[in-house]
Amino acid sequence: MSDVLLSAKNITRRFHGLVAIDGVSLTLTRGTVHAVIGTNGAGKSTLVSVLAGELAPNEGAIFLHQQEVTSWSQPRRARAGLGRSYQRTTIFPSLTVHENCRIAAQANRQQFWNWSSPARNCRYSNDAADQAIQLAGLESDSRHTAGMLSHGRKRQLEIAMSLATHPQVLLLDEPLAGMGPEETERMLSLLASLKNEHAILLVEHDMDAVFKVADEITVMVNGRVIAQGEPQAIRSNPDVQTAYLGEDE
Amino acid sequence: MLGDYYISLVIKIMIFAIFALSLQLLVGGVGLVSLGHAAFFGIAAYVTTLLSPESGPGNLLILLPAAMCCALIYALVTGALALRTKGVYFIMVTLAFSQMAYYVFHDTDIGGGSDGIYLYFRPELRLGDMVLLNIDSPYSFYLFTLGCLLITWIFLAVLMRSRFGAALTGIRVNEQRMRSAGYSTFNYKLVAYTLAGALAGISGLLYAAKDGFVNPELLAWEQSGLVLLMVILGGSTRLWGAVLGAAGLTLLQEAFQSQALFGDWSSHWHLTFGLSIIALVALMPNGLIGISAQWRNRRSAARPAPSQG
Amino acid sequence: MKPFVQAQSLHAHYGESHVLQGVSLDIGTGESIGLLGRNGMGKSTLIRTIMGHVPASSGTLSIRGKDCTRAAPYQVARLGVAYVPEGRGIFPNLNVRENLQVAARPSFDGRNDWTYQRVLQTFPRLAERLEHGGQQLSGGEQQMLAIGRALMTNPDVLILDEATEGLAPLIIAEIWRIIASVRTTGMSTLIVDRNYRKVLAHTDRCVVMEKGCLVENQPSAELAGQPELLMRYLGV
Amino acid sequence: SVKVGFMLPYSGTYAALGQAIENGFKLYVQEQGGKLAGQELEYFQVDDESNPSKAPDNANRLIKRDQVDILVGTVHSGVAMALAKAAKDSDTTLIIPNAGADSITGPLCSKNIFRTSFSNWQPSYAMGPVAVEKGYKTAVTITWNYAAGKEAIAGFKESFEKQGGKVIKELTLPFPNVEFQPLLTEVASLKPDAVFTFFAGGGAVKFVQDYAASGLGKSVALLSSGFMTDGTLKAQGEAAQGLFTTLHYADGLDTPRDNAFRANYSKAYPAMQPDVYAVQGYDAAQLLAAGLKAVNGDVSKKADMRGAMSAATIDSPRGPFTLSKAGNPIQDIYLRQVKGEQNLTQGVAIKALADPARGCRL
Amino acid sequence: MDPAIFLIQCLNAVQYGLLLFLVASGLTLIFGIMGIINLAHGSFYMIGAYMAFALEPLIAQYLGGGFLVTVLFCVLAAAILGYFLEWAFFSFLYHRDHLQQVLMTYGLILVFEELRSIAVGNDVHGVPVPSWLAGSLALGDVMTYPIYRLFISAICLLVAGLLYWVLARTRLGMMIRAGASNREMISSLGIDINRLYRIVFAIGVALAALAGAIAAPVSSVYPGMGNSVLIICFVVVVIGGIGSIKGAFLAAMLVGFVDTFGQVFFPGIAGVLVYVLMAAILLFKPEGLFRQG
Ligand SMILES: Nc1ncnc2c1ncn2[C@@H]1O[C@H](COP(=O)(O)OP(=O)(O)OP(=O)(O)O)[C@@H](O)[C@H]1O
Ligand SMILES: Nc1ncnc2c1ncn2[C@@H]1O[C@H](COP(=O)(O)OP(=O)(O)OP(=O)(O)O)[C@@H](O)[C@H]1O
Ligand SMILES: [Mg+2]
Ligand SMILES: [Mg+2]
Repeated sequence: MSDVLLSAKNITRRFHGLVAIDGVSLTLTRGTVHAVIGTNGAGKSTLVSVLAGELAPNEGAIFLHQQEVTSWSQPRRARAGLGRSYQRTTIFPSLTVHENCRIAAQANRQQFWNWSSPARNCRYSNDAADQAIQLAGLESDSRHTAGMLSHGRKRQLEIAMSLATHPQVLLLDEPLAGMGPEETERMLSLLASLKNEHAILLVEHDMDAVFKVADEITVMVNGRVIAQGEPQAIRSNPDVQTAYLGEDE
Repeated sequence: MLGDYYISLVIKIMIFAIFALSLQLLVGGVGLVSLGHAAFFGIAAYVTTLLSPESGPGNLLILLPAAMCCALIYALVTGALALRTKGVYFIMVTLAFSQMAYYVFHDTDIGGGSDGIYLYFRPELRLGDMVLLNIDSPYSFYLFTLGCLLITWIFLAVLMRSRFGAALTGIRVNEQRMRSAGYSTFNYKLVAYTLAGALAGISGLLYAAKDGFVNPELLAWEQSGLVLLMVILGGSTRLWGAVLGAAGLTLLQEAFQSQALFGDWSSHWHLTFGLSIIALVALMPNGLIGISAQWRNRRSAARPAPSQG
Repeated sequence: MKPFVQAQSLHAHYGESHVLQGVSLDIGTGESIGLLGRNGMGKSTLIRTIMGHVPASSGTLSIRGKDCTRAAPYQVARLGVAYVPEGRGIFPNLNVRENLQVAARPSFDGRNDWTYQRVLQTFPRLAERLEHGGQQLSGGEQQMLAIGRALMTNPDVLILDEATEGLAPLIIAEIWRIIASVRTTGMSTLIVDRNYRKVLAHTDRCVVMEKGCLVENQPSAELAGQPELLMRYLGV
Repeated sequence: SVKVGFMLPYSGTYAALGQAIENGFKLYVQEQGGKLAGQELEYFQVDDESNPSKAPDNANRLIKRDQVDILVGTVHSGVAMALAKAAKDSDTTLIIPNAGADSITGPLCSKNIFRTSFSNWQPSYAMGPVAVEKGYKTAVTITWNYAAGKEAIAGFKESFEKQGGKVIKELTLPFPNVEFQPLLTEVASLKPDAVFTFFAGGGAVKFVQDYAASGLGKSVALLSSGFMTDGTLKAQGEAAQGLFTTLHYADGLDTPRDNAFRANYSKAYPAMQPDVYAVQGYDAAQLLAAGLKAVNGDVSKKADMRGAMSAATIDSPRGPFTLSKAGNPIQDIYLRQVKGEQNLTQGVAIKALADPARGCRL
Repeated sequence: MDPAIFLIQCLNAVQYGLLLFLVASGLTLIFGIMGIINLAHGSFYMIGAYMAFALEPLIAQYLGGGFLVTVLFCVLAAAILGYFLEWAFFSFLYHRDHLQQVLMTYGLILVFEELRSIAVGNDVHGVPVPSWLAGSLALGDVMTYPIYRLFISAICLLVAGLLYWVLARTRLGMMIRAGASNREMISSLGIDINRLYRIVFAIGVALAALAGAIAAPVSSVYPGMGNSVLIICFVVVVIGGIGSIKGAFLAAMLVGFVDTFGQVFFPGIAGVLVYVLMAAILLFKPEGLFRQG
C-alpha cells in the first residue's frame, strides 16, 4: 500500500530577503525512509521546521493525511501524528530518561481539567514511555538523569522522545550527528524497524548511512531541489556529485 | 498586646508566603519571571476594599471570588499579551503592565489616589444573615490565613504533581520540545499565569483585611521585586522555598529594624539588610532550600561544580 | 627536550561524575596526535581540561614547561594553544573579518607568521564573505572560520574537536586538506574526529580513550594495522 | 514613664525632615528638664521609609510590639493615613507633626488624632488673596499628580477664584518625575500672570531652578506653598531669590518665643537649621505636655488627656495657636519672601485660618 | 499649538531623551554584554551626582577647580569603583542563575543608598552651573533656554558617538561584543574575559556616573534620585533591544517625545503613557527595536 502521509507542495520560506527554501515539494509515504541531503545552509533544517509547523512557510501548502494543515500550529500538527527530532539535542536535562519520555507521551492525554491526579500514575503515558525507551535501546539508562548521559545516548533519547508521542510521520534532523560508529549502526537498524509503521524524513550528512537506509533521496542546494529519486540514481547524478558529494574516495 | 504583635507578624509572613507561592508557580513552575506580580496583589486588595460596605463587614463569599476574579481577569488580559515575549522582555512587559495598574490607582480617584483608602471592617463569611466565620480577632484571622496558606500550598503541590504540572515543568526546561511533542505551550503558560494572578489575589485580599489600608504602593515595582526576591532567596525549585523566602526576608527586615536587637544601627537597617542579602547570595547559590545540600557537599570532598557548558 | 604539552594523571569531575580518571598525555613540538574513543568517553573533557575550561581535580598539566594545572583558559591560549571547539563557537554578532581580527595576536615567542592575509589566502571562501555576520555562514564556512580564527593566534598547538561534525562530504574533504597543510607548517595538532580512518591518516600518533582513561598509545600507522583493537575500542 | 513612638522617615527622600521633627520634639522635652508632667519619656523609633504599603506594619511595630502610649508621625501623607487608621483601631493617641492630607482632619478625623502642622489646603488657600492683591488676574497651577498636590492646588484655586482671579490651566506631571521643561514651555504659551505650584524636596529644587533658567521668572510670577522653599534654599541658590510663598512659619518673625526656640535649637543641634519641621515637632511635644499635665502624667486617662490637648493653646514659635474641633491648628499663615537663605516674613497673609474640615463628623 | 512652542517642546523632548540615553547606555552595556540586570544602576547615577556635589569644593581647593575637571574626576572614580565592584560582587556569579545577580544588585542599592545617607546626609543640595555655561538663549518672547542644557545634549551626543565608535570599530569593541555572545570561546582565544567584563562594568558605571555628574547642576542632588531614573532607563533599554546602543538611542528619543508630549496633551495619564508605549512596541517587536547582533 503506497500510503502518502505527508506531502508538501512548493514550499518557500524567506528570512529577511534570504530565500532559505525555494519551491520545495516532497511526499512522505508509510514504509519508506525519505532522505534529504544537501550542502550546509541548503535549508534542510528549515524545511523540517516548516513541515513540523515551527516556522510558517511564505508560500506553499502542507498536507497531513490528505488534509491541509498549512495554517495549523506545531502542537496541533504534533497531536495529529507528526513528530520531529532536533539537530541540536533538546531534552529535559534535569529529568530522568523515563520522565523525559513520559512527558512527551502525555501530550496525547493532556486533560487540562484533571489537575489532581499525579502525572506519575498515568498508565497510558508510562506505557508509551517504556515502549519508546525499549525501541530506542535505552532500557539500561531509563532511571538516569538525562543531562548526565553521553552525547550519543542523548541523541538516542532525542529519538525516543519523538517516538513516545506515537507519531506516524517522523522528521529526523541529523539524528546521527555526533554519534560514534557503533551507535550509528544501532540507530540505522532502529530506523529500518520503524519504517514499516511510519513515514520517515531523514536529514543527514553521513552518506554511508543515508545510502544504507534511504528509499528515496532529495538533494537540496541553496534552498532548491537539484535532484530527487532513487539512491542509485542520486549517487551517480553528476550535479549532485559536484555540488555535494565530491569525488568518491 | 505583644502576643498580638507576633501573631500579626506571623500573619504577615503567611500572607507573603501565599503571595510568594503564587509567583513561585510562575518562576519555579513554568520558568516565567514576572516583575509585575504585585499588580494582582494590589488589584485584589483594592477590589476587596472598594466592594466592602463602609458601614459593616463585607461578605467573604462575595469578596474572595470578586478579588480573585479581578486579579484573574487582569492576569488573563495582560498575560495573553505579555506571553508573546520571552525572558528579560517578558520581565519588562509584566513590569509595564503592573506600572499601568499602579498609575491608574495613583493618578485617578478610583481608590483615593496616592493616599490610598481604608477598609473599615474586616470581612466575614456570611450565608444570608448567618455569620459562619468571623475573622475579626487576631487569633481567628491567624487561623483563617493559615488555612488559606495551607490550601494554596496543597493546591499547588497537587497541581505540580499532576499532568498539568508535569507539562509546566517541561515548558520551563524546554519549551520548543514541548511544542513539538504536541503541547500548546501558550495555553499552558496563560493558564499558569492566570492561576498565579488569582492566587496572588487571595493574598491581596488577606492583606487588605489585615491592616484595613490599601494604597497604590502595593502595586509598585518594589513590591513585585520584593516578592521575587523572596522566591529567589528561598530557592525557586521547591514550593517551600517560597515560604522560606517569605519568612526569611520578612524576619530579616524585622530583626534589622529592631532597636532592641541592633540599637542605633537599626536606623541604618537598609545597610545591614543589604549586606546580608549580598552575603546570602554569595554564600548560598541555591537559595535557602539549598543549604542542607550544600552542607552535605561541604562534607564530602570539595569538587568543582558542573559547568553550564 | 620536554614535550610542549605534558599532562600527568589528570582527573576531572562534572559534579559527582568522575569523567577523567588519570590521563597522561604528551604533545611534542610539531607532533600530530589523534584522540579516538567512543561517545562520552571523555575526549572533549580532556581537551577542555587542558584548555582550563574544566578544572582538574588532581594531576598536573604543564605547557612549555610551565605549570598550568590551575591556569585560566586565556593563559593557556597565550602560551600557544589554540582550540576549535565542538559546535565551532563562532561569534554570531561579529562579521567574518571581526571574528578573525578579534583573535589576532603574535605567538608566545613573538612570531607573527599567521597574518590576516595569510589566513584569508588559506581560506579563500572566507575572503569572499568578509562582511557577512557569523550567523549567516553555512556550517562549513563556520568551521573554516573557527579554524582560521584559531590560526590567527599563531599557536604552537592546534586542537580540533569534531571539526567535521555536521558538514557536507565535499566540505569535509576540504577541511582535511587544510588540516594536512597546517600540519606541514610544523604546528602540533590534536585531532578528535569520528572518522577514525581520516584521523589515522592525518596524525603521527594516536591515543584511544575509554571511560576516562587512555588505553592505547601507538603510532598511527601501527594502530591502523590492528583492526581487532579498533573493533574493541571503537566498535568498528 | 510615658512611651513615645516616633514613626518617621529615617531613610529616603524625607529623611532630613524626619530628623528635624524628632529633634524639635526632643528639644522641648529637654527644655522641660527631660520630663513632661513629671514623667520620663521613653522613645521608640521606626523608620517608615515614606512607604505607605509598609505603614500598617510599621505602625503595629510601635503600637503592638513596643506598646507605646503616644504615637508621633509622620511626614508622608499616605503613611499618615495608615497611621491614623492604626491609631484609631487601637485607640492610641496620635500626633501628626507634618503630613498635610486634608482628609486626616476631614472625613477621617477622630478624637485621638491631632495635628501640629497644617492641612494641605491651609497654606495654599492663603496665597489666593495675596495673588489678587498683587494684581494677578490669571494663574496656571503646576504640581505632581498626587493627592497632596491636588489638595494644595484646590486650596489656592478656591480663594483665588473667590477673589475674582481665574485659574486658566491646571498642569500636572506624574509623581515623582522632575522633567518640568514641557510644562514650563506650556506656561510660556499660556502667558498667565502667575504660576502657583506645590512641590517639595528634590523636585522643588529642580522646579525653582528650571523655572529661573527658563526665563519665565521675568514675566510670570512664581508663587507657591511654602514647602517649595523650606529646607531647600541652599540648594536652590540664586534661582529662588525673591520668591513669594505662604506658610505657617517664617524666618525673621523676631518674637521672643521664636528667638528663644531658635537659639536653643541651634545650640542643641549645631549642624541643623531650625526650620518649620523642627517647629512642628517641637509643638507636638508641647501638645503632648499639655495633655499630660491635665492628667498628671497618667496616660491611661485617655479621654481627659485628649480633652485637654484639644482645648490647649500652644505657645508655638510660629505664634500661639489652638486646635480646631477636627484637631488641626487654627493658625496664622505668613506671606514670606526669599532673601538669601531665608524665607523672611512679609506679614500675615491670613490670620487664624482654620481648615474647613470638610467631611469631619466630630 | 503654535509652531514656535511646538519646536521648543521638540527641543525639550530631544534634550530629555539624550539625557535618558546617557544613563541608559551604561545599563544596556552591562545588561547586554554581561547579562546582569543591574538594579543598582540608578545608584551609580546617584553616586555620580553626589560626587559632583561633594568633590567640587575639594577639587576647587586642590586642583584649582573647573567643572570639567570635577566631572572627569567623578567618571574616573566611578570607573575604578565599577572595576572593583565587578571583582568583589559579580565575578563569582556568572555560572549561576541570572536571577541571583538581580538579588545582588538589589542588595547593592540598599547599601549604597544607606552609605550615601551616612556619608553626606539626607539634605537636598544644589550644584552650581559652571559660570561659563550659565547663560540662556532667548526662545520666543517669554522663554529662554539655558545653555547648560544644550551643553548636556552635546555631551550626550558625543558619548553616543564615542560609544558607537568604540563598540563598532575598535578591537576592544569587538572583544566586548564577542564576549557577549560566547564567554568561553573568547577566553580560548587568549583574552582575559574576567578583565574584559571588569572593564565593561567599569565603563557602565562610569557612564551612569557621568550622567549623574552632568545632570547634577540641573536636577540638584537628593536622596532617592537614583531609583527614580532606574525604571525609566530599563524601559529605554528594553524598547531599544537589550545591548544595542543604537536601539537605546532611538528608544530614549521615543520615550523623550512620548513623555514630553504626553504631559502636554494627556496630563492625567502621562504616567502610564511610557509603559503603554513599551508594551505596544514589545507586542509587535518582542525583542525590542534593535536586537543585538
Ligand atoms: N532564524 C533564521 N534567521 C535567519 N536566517 C536563518 C534562520 N535559520 C536559518 N537561516 C538561514 O537559512 C539558511 C538555511 O539554514 P538551515 O539551517 O535550514 O540549513 P541546513 O540545510 O540545515 O544546514 P546544515 O546542514 O548546516 O544544518 C542558512 O543560510 C541559514 O543561515
Ligand atoms: N556539562 C556536563 N555536565 C555533566 N556531565 C557532562 C557534561 N559534559 C559532559 N559530561 C559527561 O562527561 C562524559 C564525557 O563527556 P565528553 O563530552 O568529554 O565525551 P566525548 O568523549 O567528547 O564524547 P562525544 O564523542 O560524544 O563528544 C559523558 O559521560 C558526559 O555525559
Ligand atoms: Mg541543519
Ligand atoms: Mg566530544
